[in-house]
Amino acid sequence: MSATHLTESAAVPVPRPNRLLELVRRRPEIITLVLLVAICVAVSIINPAFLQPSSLVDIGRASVVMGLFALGVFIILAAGGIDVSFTAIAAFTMYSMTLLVKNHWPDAPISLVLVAATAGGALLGVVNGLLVHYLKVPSLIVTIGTQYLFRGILLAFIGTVWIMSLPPTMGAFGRLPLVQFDSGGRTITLPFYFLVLPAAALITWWMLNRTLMGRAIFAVGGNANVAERLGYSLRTIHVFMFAYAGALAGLAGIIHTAANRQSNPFDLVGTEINVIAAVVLGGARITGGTGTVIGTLLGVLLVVVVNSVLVMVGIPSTWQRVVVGAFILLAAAFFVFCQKKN
Amino acid sequence: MPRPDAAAKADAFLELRGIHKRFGGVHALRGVGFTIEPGEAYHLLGENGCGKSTVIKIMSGAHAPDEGEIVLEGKVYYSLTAIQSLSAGIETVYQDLSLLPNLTVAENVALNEQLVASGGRLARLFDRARLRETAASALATVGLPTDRAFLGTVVSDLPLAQRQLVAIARAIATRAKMVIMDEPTTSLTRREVDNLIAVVERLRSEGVAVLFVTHKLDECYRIGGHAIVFRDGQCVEQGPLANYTKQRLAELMTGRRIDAERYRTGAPMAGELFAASGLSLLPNVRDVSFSVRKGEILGITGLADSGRNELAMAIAGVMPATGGSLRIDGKAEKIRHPSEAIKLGIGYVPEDRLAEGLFLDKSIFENEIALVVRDLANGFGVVDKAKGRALADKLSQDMRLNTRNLDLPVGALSGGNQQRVLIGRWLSILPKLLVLHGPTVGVDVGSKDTIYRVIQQLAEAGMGLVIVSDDLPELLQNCDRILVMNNGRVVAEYDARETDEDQLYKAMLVSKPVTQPAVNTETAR
Amino acid sequence: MRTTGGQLVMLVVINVALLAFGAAISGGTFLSPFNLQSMAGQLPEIGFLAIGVMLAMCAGNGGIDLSGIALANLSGVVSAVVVGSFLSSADQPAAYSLAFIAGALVVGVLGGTFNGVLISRLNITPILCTLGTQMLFTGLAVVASDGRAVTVGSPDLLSEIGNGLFLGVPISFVIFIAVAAFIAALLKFTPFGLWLMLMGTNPKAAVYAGFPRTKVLIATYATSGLLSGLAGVIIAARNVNVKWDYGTSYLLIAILIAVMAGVRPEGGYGRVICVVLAAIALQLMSSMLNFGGLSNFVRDFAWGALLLTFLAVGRYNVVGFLNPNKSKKLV
Amino acid sequence: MAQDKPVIATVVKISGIPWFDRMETGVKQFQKDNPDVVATQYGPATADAAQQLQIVTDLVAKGVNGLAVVPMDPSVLEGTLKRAMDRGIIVVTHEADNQKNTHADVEAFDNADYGKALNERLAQCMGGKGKWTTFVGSLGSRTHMQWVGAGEANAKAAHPEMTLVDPNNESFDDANGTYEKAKEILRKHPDIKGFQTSAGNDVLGVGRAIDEAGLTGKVCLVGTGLPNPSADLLEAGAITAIGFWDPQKAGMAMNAVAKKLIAKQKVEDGANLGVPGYEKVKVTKGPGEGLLIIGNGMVIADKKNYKEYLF
Ligand SMILES: Nc1ncnc2c1ncn2[C@@H]1O[C@H](COP(=O)(O)OP(=O)(O)OP(=O)(O)O)[C@@H](O)[C@H]1O
Ligand SMILES: Nc1ncnc2c1ncn2[C@@H]1O[C@H](COP(=O)(O)OP(=O)(O)OP(=O)(O)O)[C@@H](O)[C@H]1O
Ligand SMILES: [Mg+2]
Ligand SMILES: [Mg+2]
Repeated sequence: MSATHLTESAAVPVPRPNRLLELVRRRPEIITLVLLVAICVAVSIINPAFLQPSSLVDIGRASVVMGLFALGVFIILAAGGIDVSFTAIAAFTMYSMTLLVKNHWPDAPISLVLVAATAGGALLGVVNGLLVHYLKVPSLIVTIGTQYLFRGILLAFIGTVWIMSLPPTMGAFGRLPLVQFDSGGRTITLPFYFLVLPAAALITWWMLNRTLMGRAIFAVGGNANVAERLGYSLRTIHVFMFAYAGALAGLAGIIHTAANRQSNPFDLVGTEINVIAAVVLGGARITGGTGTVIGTLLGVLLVVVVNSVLVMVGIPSTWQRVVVGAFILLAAAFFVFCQKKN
Repeated sequence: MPRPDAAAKADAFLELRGIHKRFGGVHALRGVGFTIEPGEAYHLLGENGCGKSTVIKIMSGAHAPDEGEIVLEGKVYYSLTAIQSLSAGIETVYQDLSLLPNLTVAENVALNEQLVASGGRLARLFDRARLRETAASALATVGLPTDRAFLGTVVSDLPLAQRQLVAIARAIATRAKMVIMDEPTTSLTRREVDNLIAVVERLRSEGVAVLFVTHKLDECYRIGGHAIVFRDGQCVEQGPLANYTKQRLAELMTGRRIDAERYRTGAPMAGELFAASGLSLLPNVRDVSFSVRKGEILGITGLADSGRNELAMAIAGVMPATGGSLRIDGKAEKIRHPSEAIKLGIGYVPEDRLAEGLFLDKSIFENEIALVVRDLANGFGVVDKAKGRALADKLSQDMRLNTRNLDLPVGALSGGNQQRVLIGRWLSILPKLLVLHGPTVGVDVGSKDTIYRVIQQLAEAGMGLVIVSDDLPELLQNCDRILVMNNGRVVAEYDARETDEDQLYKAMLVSKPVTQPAVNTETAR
Repeated sequence: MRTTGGQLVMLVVINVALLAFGAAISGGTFLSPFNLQSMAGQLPEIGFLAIGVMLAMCAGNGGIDLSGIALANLSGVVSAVVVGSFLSSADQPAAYSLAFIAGALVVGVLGGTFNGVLISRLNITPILCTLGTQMLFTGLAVVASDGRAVTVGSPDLLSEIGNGLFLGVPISFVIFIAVAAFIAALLKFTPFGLWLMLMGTNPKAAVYAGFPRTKVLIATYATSGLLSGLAGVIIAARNVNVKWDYGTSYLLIAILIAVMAGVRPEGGYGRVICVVLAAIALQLMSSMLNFGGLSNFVRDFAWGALLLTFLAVGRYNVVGFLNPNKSKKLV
Repeated sequence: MAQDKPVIATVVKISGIPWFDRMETGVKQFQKDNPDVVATQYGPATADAAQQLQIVTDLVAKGVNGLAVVPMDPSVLEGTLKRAMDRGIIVVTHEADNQKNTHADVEAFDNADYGKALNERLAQCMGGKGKWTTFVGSLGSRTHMQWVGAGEANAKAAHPEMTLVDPNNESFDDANGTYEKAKEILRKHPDIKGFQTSAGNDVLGVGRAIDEAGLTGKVCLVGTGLPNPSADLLEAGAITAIGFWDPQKAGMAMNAVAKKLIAKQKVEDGANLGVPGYEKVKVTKGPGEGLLIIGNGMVIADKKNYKEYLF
């Protein structure tokens, strides 16, 4: 319905001074990438031993679980919330799932186990979603509550005994190699479960950018009241996004178990803040409504790399915390610096 | 829960019957009813807080009425959901614009069209090509650019005027049957308003009903159509606009006489109070020089992108000047931050009272004393609340707030009363110079009257005032001199007694080369 | 938004209920003076940290302080190492105690100020900033103490603070209440308090109104740091030793207490008395479970359940009738 | 709990994990053998000294007769244990030979000997030469530091050709973290020959890394661990040998000592606590007023003999 519009308007699009800075301002994950590259270069200079395929493989493997968590956290952040219960969800599903399989169906097909774990996580996520929606309080508060709740239920009523010998199918899944090669008399293995991360990332990206739900999530992140006024069903969105995050957490949990060849109900809980930090380092605002999947992955890689090069660089363990802490501060400051340039 | 109803008028698009709405204690709507016919224009008029926004929110499904019926195309509903209302073709431009700051222009304009098409179900792919088309055509209609760059701009990066146009574009992006606009022109320039009025014309010619809410009566007359006058949540008058004079409407709204003559009573006193020479805030303000005397009221106008906003912010220290010099009481001073401006006795009432002025969740009391908490503190650094309350009480009386309850959250006040609280806050420190940026945006005739009278009293008392506004009548009624800005420079200066709207308007439009738009100040992460 | 008035009432009710229940299951010994004293003695360290978290939250735009316990440990460790290097807690108890306390508080304030500067001047997101400083502080404590526990010993003054009673009330608890009252007054009656709470609701408006944003933020986090320092002193006084890895579980518990007290994570609202009561409630609950010989995992479960029921009750304003002013959802 | 039987509360570092579940079986066993006392086990939900402190404090307030504590961090408990002793509660500790405020600290063995023994076993596997490194649960864990310290000293003295690289890596007793760190060390030092680990899960993490890298047999791994969890890796040969003591016996020993002391009996050098491995304990004066009771409960097991101790 574009008809002849009369006087040309005074309003014109906003031109920005500097193209590069503008780009950085709009896609902060570029900063993350820069940091990542910088670190890798620095480390390889300090210790060329870092330049090996095995480094890449190890970093890749190490970032699977955190990456899955981060994707979930990112969805919630995008919608303007915060979730700290996902580690509890992961521990809950992975342990009770393993227990279930071990006791009742030791040779259940792994695909089924994965699906079941994902579903279980989603279920706990739905609890989060409903609580957040009906209690009308910030999700941070609710999920602190559910974290204690889930973990409490798990340890108090389901069990605390570590499962050291997994059901065979799960153990096999953990060992199943995707790529395997020898270097210096050592076999380097990129496990099959690594594929889960890129897959999940792709699906998440598609969901956020190609479906109404995805846009709705960002809309809620922009301003929940307005979104509701415009006809978005907050209930659907809340339930969906927490279910999605929960599903990812459940999946991450089972993979964590399979990879470790043991199911430890005490695992994971306590790492949530680091995951959130990774997502924020990936360019998502803690205040919600912004961020990208790529940025999230980069943020995770950044954290994993920093944590895994400490020995490489030869930092004595007494000093490692200081270094990591200082790095987080520097990275954050660098971020703000680049953003401020505008 | 629709049910067939014989009584419903066949040709009416929408009819409200005996609608009641209560918010806790407040009885916002007391049995209002009116009929909306296709292709007609309606003007919902009334003072702040009389129920206009509420009745709108009921039609658009944001609120459910407590009593009454909504007859929509012959079907009777007791309440509507947002999706029902939207799918029925009711589009709304909300007073707060209701934009999603983190999404792009295209998404803000056209995403809802796809949401409504899917009946509110979210498990759908969304069609980006269609998104761009819809958005582009709607933007073109309201006179905004349609290039990819603009479509992809994040709304929070846009100046207020463009945001308002984007909100309007969203309303007309779909094949609407009725478009509701709650104070859509508050931050639009004259030219954008002209454009909007043309849009309204075309909508009507396409059989779309238009419901207008505004406090600028002259706009109503330029559009024409029917008047629906509210007072205290009741519909006190309906009929063709032509049957009423401005005077009469003002009376109907307020229930009292208001004669909008020239308010300016006193005259400037001797002695320069404030002077700016060669003031610049690149790229928006270039080499501006002017001065204000004690008791003088200086008006500054211009198009939204003329730099008038930035000039005001530079004086207030919100956006520190990049060049030039300021003199206050003859002393050269620098202003790099609002606190410095305040120390120098310069007050600033921002344009966007909700985002920049008020602490909405906090009480009137706290909002009123915000500037003087330090002065209220005694030797032990303890704030003397009794003294503070006395002050706040006096201020709210001076500003004639419609409530005596100082503990009410300011968010619960109408725009008019909110603005009074904000101005009152500045009176608590009686600045030498008070810069009022759009002092009566979204404020009804009654409140305007009050605010203008206060302004004059302040001038009498020797305060210098600068009114930055695009409401020309307002400037003509209140100022001694009026500066017109264009493309960052002062292009003309008039004695308010000797000029008129057309002269000012021409000066605003003189040959406009490439324009530098207002860059809005977002505090990132 | 739940009204803080209702919150207060609820917390009081909860505490009374817990005391009654505890008395019931323990046949009275739960209310024995000694147990009450021992619970009161356990409270302060976490209480101080929770108040710190509340202050940070009140500051708005994502304000939070994750570095509390880390800073508490750092102040204890550094002060013990430094002071210990020139004073002996055995030979000059008074001097040592005073020097140690002063040292701990100074370190606390410095650490908090560091947070404040990073957040206000560099505009680093609080959650990132305090996460970074949390690791930094912990790391520094490790470096300073080479990972070992540092002995403070029990010089008179300190051990008085740790174990002494005043009119039957543990001195540490008296100090806690006094400090809490002081902070409460600070928030309610001083310009700082008003600025903080207003700024929390609308930072932009605060700038336009010429508030000293940077000063207020720094002061806020510095105060939070001071509280960490105090926590450090109490820990040292009660445990005779300080160590960098003490109380790792306190991080989330402190936040739990704050949100349970109705502090708004979006900023602008929070009452010290509610935080104190929430802390007491959690203390009562966990002590009760230990009395009943129940597994500590049940405690986690109970805390979560308590918080959620709390929110539910607040949401469907059950205690609404108890307090006149109706809660309003402001747009 | 209105009974006159003496109540002995055992407080462990953290409840639920295999090690202390095993200890609980000991406490239960002791209860069975000694109906004239009430023996129960408590433990915090998270591995945090502060949480354990709270439990001990509450138990003191509750008023038990004896406390048998395995301190998460001895130093943190000093204050509270002192208060307990002032209240006339008998305090017995374990894995805390530096605990001042205790009536008796029961150790399964001398920590220095243990560290030395582990290192000897490692050296034997490494043929006394090559690069090796050490893991500790946390720099804050004193016993772990003692073990690796003793090991380091032993290597220096007895095996000059063994070179220690990047020592004292922190594992936080988390198998996964240990695994990542081990991987990294293998990358940085492709020629590394041995690992000596301390925390219960370290052998699992390092073992997995060795196993996956196909270095089984090429790289030696000796460390504290439990037979059951380690079984697979022991069989695979990724773990050379594990050292441990039986927490069950330790639990029983602690309670036995507590019971004796509550009954005002003395524990002399060479005394028999009636618990395997503690039949002829070495009793010396501890760092504080209390006793230091050392048994001979050290076990170093490998592929051949670990099945004798399945738990
Ligand atoms: N969300 C709400 N909660 C409580 N009261 C409300 C709410 N919204 C509106 N009201 C009450 O309804 C009355 C009418 O409000 P409304 O917003 O319709 O006024 P209005 O006609 O839009 O005023 P204005 O001309 O300033 O827009 C007000 O006096 C107010 O007290
Ligand atoms: N959350 C709320 N609680 C109580 N009253 C409210 C609330 N929101 C709005 N109101 C009432 O609605 C009325 C109008 O509010 P609104 O936000 O529509 O401003 P307004 O009336 O449109 O003012 P203006 O026309 O000057 O912009 C006010 O009188 C106010 O009392
Ligand atoms: Mg309105
Ligand atoms: Mg209005």
